Amino acid sequence: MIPFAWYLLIAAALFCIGLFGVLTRRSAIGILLGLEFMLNAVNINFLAFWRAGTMQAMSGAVFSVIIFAVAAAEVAVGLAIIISVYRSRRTVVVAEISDLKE
Amino acid sequence: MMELDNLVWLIPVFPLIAFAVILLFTTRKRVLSHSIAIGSVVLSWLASMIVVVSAVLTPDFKSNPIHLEIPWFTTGDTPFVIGAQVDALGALGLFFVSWTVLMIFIYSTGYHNFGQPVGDKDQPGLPPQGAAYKEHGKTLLQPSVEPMYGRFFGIASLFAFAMFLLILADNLLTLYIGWEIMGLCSYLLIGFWYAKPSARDAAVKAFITTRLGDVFMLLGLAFLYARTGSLQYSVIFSHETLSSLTSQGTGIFGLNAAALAGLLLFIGVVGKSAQWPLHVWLPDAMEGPTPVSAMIHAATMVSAGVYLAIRIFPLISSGWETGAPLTTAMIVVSSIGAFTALFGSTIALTQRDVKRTLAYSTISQLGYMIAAVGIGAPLIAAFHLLTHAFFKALLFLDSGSVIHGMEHGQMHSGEHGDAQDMFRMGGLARKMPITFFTFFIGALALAGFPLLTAGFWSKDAILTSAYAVPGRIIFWVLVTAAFLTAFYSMRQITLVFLGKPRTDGAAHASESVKSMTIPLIFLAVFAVAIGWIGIPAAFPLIGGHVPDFLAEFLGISAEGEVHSNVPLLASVIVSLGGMLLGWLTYRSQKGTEKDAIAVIRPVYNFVQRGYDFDRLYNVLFVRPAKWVSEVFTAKWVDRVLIDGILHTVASGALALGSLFRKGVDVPVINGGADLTARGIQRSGAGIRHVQTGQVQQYMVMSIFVLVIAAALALVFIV
Amino acid sequence: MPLNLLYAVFIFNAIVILGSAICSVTARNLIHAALWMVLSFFSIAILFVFMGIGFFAVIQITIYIGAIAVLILFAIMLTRRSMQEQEDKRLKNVWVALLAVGGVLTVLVMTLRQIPIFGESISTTQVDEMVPALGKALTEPAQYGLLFELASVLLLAALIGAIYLAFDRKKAEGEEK
Amino acid sequence: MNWLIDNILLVVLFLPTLGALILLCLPGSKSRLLLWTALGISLIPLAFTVVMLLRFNYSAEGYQFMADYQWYAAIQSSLKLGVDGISLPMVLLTTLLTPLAVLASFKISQNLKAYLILFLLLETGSLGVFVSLDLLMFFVFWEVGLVPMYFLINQWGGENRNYASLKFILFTMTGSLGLLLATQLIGVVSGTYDLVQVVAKWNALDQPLFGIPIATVKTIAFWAFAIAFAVKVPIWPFHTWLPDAHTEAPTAGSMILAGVLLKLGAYGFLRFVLPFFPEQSAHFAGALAILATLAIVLGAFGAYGQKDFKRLVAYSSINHMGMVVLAIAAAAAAAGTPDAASAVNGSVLLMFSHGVAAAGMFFLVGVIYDQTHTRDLTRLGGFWQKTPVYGGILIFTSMAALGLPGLSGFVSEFLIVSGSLPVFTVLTAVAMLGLLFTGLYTLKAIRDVLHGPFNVEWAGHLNDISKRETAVMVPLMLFMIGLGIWPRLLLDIINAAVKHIF
Repeated sequence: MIPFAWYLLIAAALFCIGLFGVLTRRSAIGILLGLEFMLNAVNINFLAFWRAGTMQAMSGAVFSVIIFAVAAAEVAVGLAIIISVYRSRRTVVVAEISDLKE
Repeated sequence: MMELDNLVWLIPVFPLIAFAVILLFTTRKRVLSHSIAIGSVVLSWLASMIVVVSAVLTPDFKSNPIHLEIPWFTTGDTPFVIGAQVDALGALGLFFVSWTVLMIFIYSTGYHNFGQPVGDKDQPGLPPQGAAYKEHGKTLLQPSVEPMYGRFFGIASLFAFAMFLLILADNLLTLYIGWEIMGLCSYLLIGFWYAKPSARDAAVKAFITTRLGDVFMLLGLAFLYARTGSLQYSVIFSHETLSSLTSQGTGIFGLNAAALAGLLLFIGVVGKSAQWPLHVWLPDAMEGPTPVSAMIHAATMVSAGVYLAIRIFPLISSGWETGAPLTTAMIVVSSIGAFTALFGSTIALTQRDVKRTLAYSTISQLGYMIAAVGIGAPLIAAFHLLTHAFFKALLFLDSGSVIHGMEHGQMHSGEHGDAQDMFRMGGLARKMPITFFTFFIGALALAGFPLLTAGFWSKDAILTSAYAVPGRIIFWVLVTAAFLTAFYSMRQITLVFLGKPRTDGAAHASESVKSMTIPLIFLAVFAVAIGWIGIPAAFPLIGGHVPDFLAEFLGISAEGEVHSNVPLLASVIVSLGGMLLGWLTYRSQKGTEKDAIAVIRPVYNFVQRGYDFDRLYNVLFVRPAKWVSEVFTAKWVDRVLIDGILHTVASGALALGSLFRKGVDVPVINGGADLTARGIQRSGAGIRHVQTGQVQQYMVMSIFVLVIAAALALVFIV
Repeated sequence: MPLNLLYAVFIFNAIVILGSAICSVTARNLIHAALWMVLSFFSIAILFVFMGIGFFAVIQITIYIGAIAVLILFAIMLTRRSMQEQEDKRLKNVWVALLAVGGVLTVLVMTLRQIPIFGESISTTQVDEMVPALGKALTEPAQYGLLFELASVLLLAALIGAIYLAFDRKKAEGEEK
Repeated sequence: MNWLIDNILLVVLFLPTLGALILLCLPGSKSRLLLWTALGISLIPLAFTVVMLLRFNYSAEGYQFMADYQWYAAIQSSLKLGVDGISLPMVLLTTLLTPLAVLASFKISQNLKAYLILFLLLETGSLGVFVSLDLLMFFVFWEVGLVPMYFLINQWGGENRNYASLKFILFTMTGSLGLLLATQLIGVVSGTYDLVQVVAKWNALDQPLFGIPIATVKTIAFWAFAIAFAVKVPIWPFHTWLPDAHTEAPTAGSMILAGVLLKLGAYGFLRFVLPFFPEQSAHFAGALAILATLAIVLGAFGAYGQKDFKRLVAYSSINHMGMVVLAIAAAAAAAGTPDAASAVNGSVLLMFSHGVAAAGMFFLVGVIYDQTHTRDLTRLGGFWQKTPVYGGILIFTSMAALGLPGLSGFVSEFLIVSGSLPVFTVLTAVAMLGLLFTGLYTLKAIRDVLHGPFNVEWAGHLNDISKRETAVMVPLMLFMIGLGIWPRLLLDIINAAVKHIF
């Protein structure tokens, strides 16, 4: 038997750590990492509440599954955007260097 | 007693009038200024003496103190009454304050070089540099008169007013008024030579450190007023009020209401009387002119703290009976006092500056008194307060005389150097005999030289009381401190007056003028004689043959007190032993650098810097306070957070406005490819803007708002 | 398992979760950050085991560690050089952020304390029998079928979008050159 | 003579407007004539205020010198005037500071006529707020006071005046929006705008309004009032307009702004919020007290963090007005107890003494600024050598602002602390931190301006305070010391009202 409160506190702390990452990171990937932590914290909460109840209503578990899916989608799109931005930015950087040479 | 009543309230009024007259009209006229100031103090002194003498002659004075009152204001239906009161303790205070203040005022005329020419380069805000004169074709310097001579006497008069007000108050609020005005005066006087950055900073430090205590004190006053509806001594120290306060809990450290109020007020005492941990301002306060040091350190300001501590003893000791174990509040008070006594004396041991030694010595001696209050002997603390006021005022004025003599010698010999460094003196006994003689008496009293000096009797009384406290830790701490005190007293005498002059300045030093030496002689008499009024009846051999006048007057019950010989022996041994050791250590001091007790150099330096409390407080309080103010509040909260939200809203509104304008005024049809391209460019610029971290800043702000809103909702709605 | 030992393991696990999360958000090197994140996610999976829902522990490991973390790692490594150039060594607004986050945490904890079942406990017994029920709930039109479909559409869209973003840009650049 | 006594408030209220009309007819080029006329006219209301003080009946309940003039009968609004112990000190403050502000403006050269007219209109606006006993008239005067101040900042201000004046007017207007709506609501529901009748009728309401429970309606109206006044006071976090407005405003404008306009908000709390919404005030007093404490503490921190002399003084106003609001919150939470009486007495007295001290401080900042054209504390220093009289006055005024016992601020601070302590123990204790920092920033200002080595940059540019400037300070200083030594001068009047209201 684990106190219910512990799960909630862990989730709250994890959420805040993730938030801290989102607020302080300079790079987009870093922010994405923080976001993942926040999502995970939410997930823990969903599952803990679901488990603490009667488990008859499935909404907690279902939402958690959906979050998994959303997280996966978000990461895929996010990374694709980041990579494409980097490509373009790298070319920009190269162009600047060549500008200087002229 | 009708005439006496009028005299009582007139006592503080004389200096107040002097203050107003001097600062408004006569600052530029030296003779008039000091005549008015000294005249007013003489009148106060006269009135005080009449009051004190008649108090002593009144047989049942203790139960019939002089008391007069008027309603000051009314809130709701509760009148607030203020008034003046002289009881036994007040008479005692009046006695030493009027004497020392008068002496200090007379001394000040000499100290500020009255009668000397005006210096050519002197300017207000700096100490006088001396006036040039020609003799045998050579240009020499002689002392020059203080440029702000009149102002000094004006502020000093205000100081005297505040101290008299404080002593005569019949309620804590009037006392607080005197207390704070004195804080202002000490600020103005420590920073008297305000153009010196060191003096300026010392003044600010003194004011702020004491204000820290005062803020708590105000809280204590408010607390007491809210609980009892009065601040008059006769009401709050009455049996009914005390017992009802004692029975009220507060939920803070398990203290009862009386003890909590007592401790809050005591924090004010800690600030004013420079007890650890708020002692840091007092050594720096040496930046002021020497009479100021004497006035602040001996006669008035720091004594005010102890005076208050004695006054509020019924609060601190609530629920305590003689012989019972100390209450929490008393333990706090006595430990701070005892610790400070030891702490201050160790630092005094290592000082080189003649005035700083005395400053730390004051801290230590005040610790004694506070400890005495804490162990349940407030009236003995009052005794020590009385004797200490005389001998410490004497010592400070003497040190001013020494410095004066040294400066004179330096001007004469053209030597430059620190005129206050004891290691640069030596052999001054022959050059300045009166100063030496009086200093010697003062130092003996400080060291507690047995039987003869006032310091012995009061210190012995404190040690006796401390010995009676179970555990005796405080007793041993105080004994150690007494030993160190005797040691540094003798160190000071030996270094300054004995041996041979170690510098040219010391060799050419000369005795000070009469206006300075005569007050010294008066004070020296008191430094010896004032102790004889409190010889306890139980003292071996002479006890009982001499009436214990003080105990009678203050109403200390002598019965039941057993005079043990252990504390007496201890105080004799540490006093004589410490002095002997001090003399042996320093009698053959050579050169101006090496200090014989600096065995372990880093430790010595560490102690000399006052255990680095200045640096510690700088890191712990000063810099965080600056950061919080300058960066956190002024910049982040106001400029970034609040104005940021405001500007975001404003630019949002502006953006919305321009969007409408573009949408309506500039028809889309006119746009064409050019506009689209520019639009894309602009949006690109927008995104780049976003990527630089603006979004994160806005997020932080919105989180703040969210948190505040949620917290408010949680507190007030749920 | 005796209760004390159980608690000890749980607390240790909790420390690992939070500690590695902190390391992850503060690490200067992004690869380290990603690796710390993997550790944290793994410990969260263990947390699910404690709750008795091993099924979700498995999902956590396969999706978060198996897919997402690996994806992030790959992304970092692909853009590694320019990434390290761009990643400033220091975090920014640390104190303000700490303040904000602290405030959020306080408010969260204050709110959580008001939940009626705050003081109760959760059994650690495994409840794998609920997996079929979950499956049913997800697919039955009367329950969450629609949501499930939406999620799948979202995933599909993400897939196509990701391919498009990564692919199209490259092609466009090629044409420009 | 009898007519004069019967209509004394009307005379006091509209004399400045009349004066503005007279000034309008004078030639704009004769600046001396304009100044002396304005000064003379503004002294008359002061004289009448003194008459009112002398004739004030300490034992009577309710308002005195009442007068009722038909204005707009169709909506049951009339120009109803009257003062009691709370508003009379404020009237005195306004009529005292306006002539001094005019006297402080003798160096204004640009468009002097318009400037003086605005000041006189400002006086009418502020007085109107204090003396009207009609909600609608109150609101009208409330807004009338805004406009002259806006133009004073905008036309005679410093470099950044557009931003500052816009911020000032936007903040206050946003606050007044809710005030207008709530005033209308109360007026329509009660069927009258008469203050005395509204209090009775509005408080007696217990039926749902427009289908909304009456408690909700009252809560919304409460917040509409509270926010309008909170912006004006200003309490945290609505305070950022104040430093900007002060920094940019001309010296005399700052004097009136700090001395009078800030008091309007606190007065509004005492006159309207507490009597109209006793339950809501008691319920939300905690929130108000928290904001007030934040204003005290952060105001003091903010002041200590400034390098600009005038900004420092501006922040000190936030700090002191926070004390006023803390006392009001305490009075709201503990209505009917001796604590509340003590707190309200303290808050009204502090409003007055802060008005005097802050006006003096702003004026002294202006004296230095006129000579050096900088307010940067790091560039000043050592001025006491050259300006001994100015130095003495500055220290005196700073000490009054700091609340040194024996000067005016102290008694009020003591009353506020002892009144709030039993109600909001922790908050009051926290507010003490602000009091400590009050000492810090005051000494910082004195230290940076007067003490230290003289900054040779100003050698030859610096003169001591002139006779005219001393004349501005002397009445203020008399009030500071008079109230410090004998607080009954005002406390008897204030308490006469407090006894009956709280």
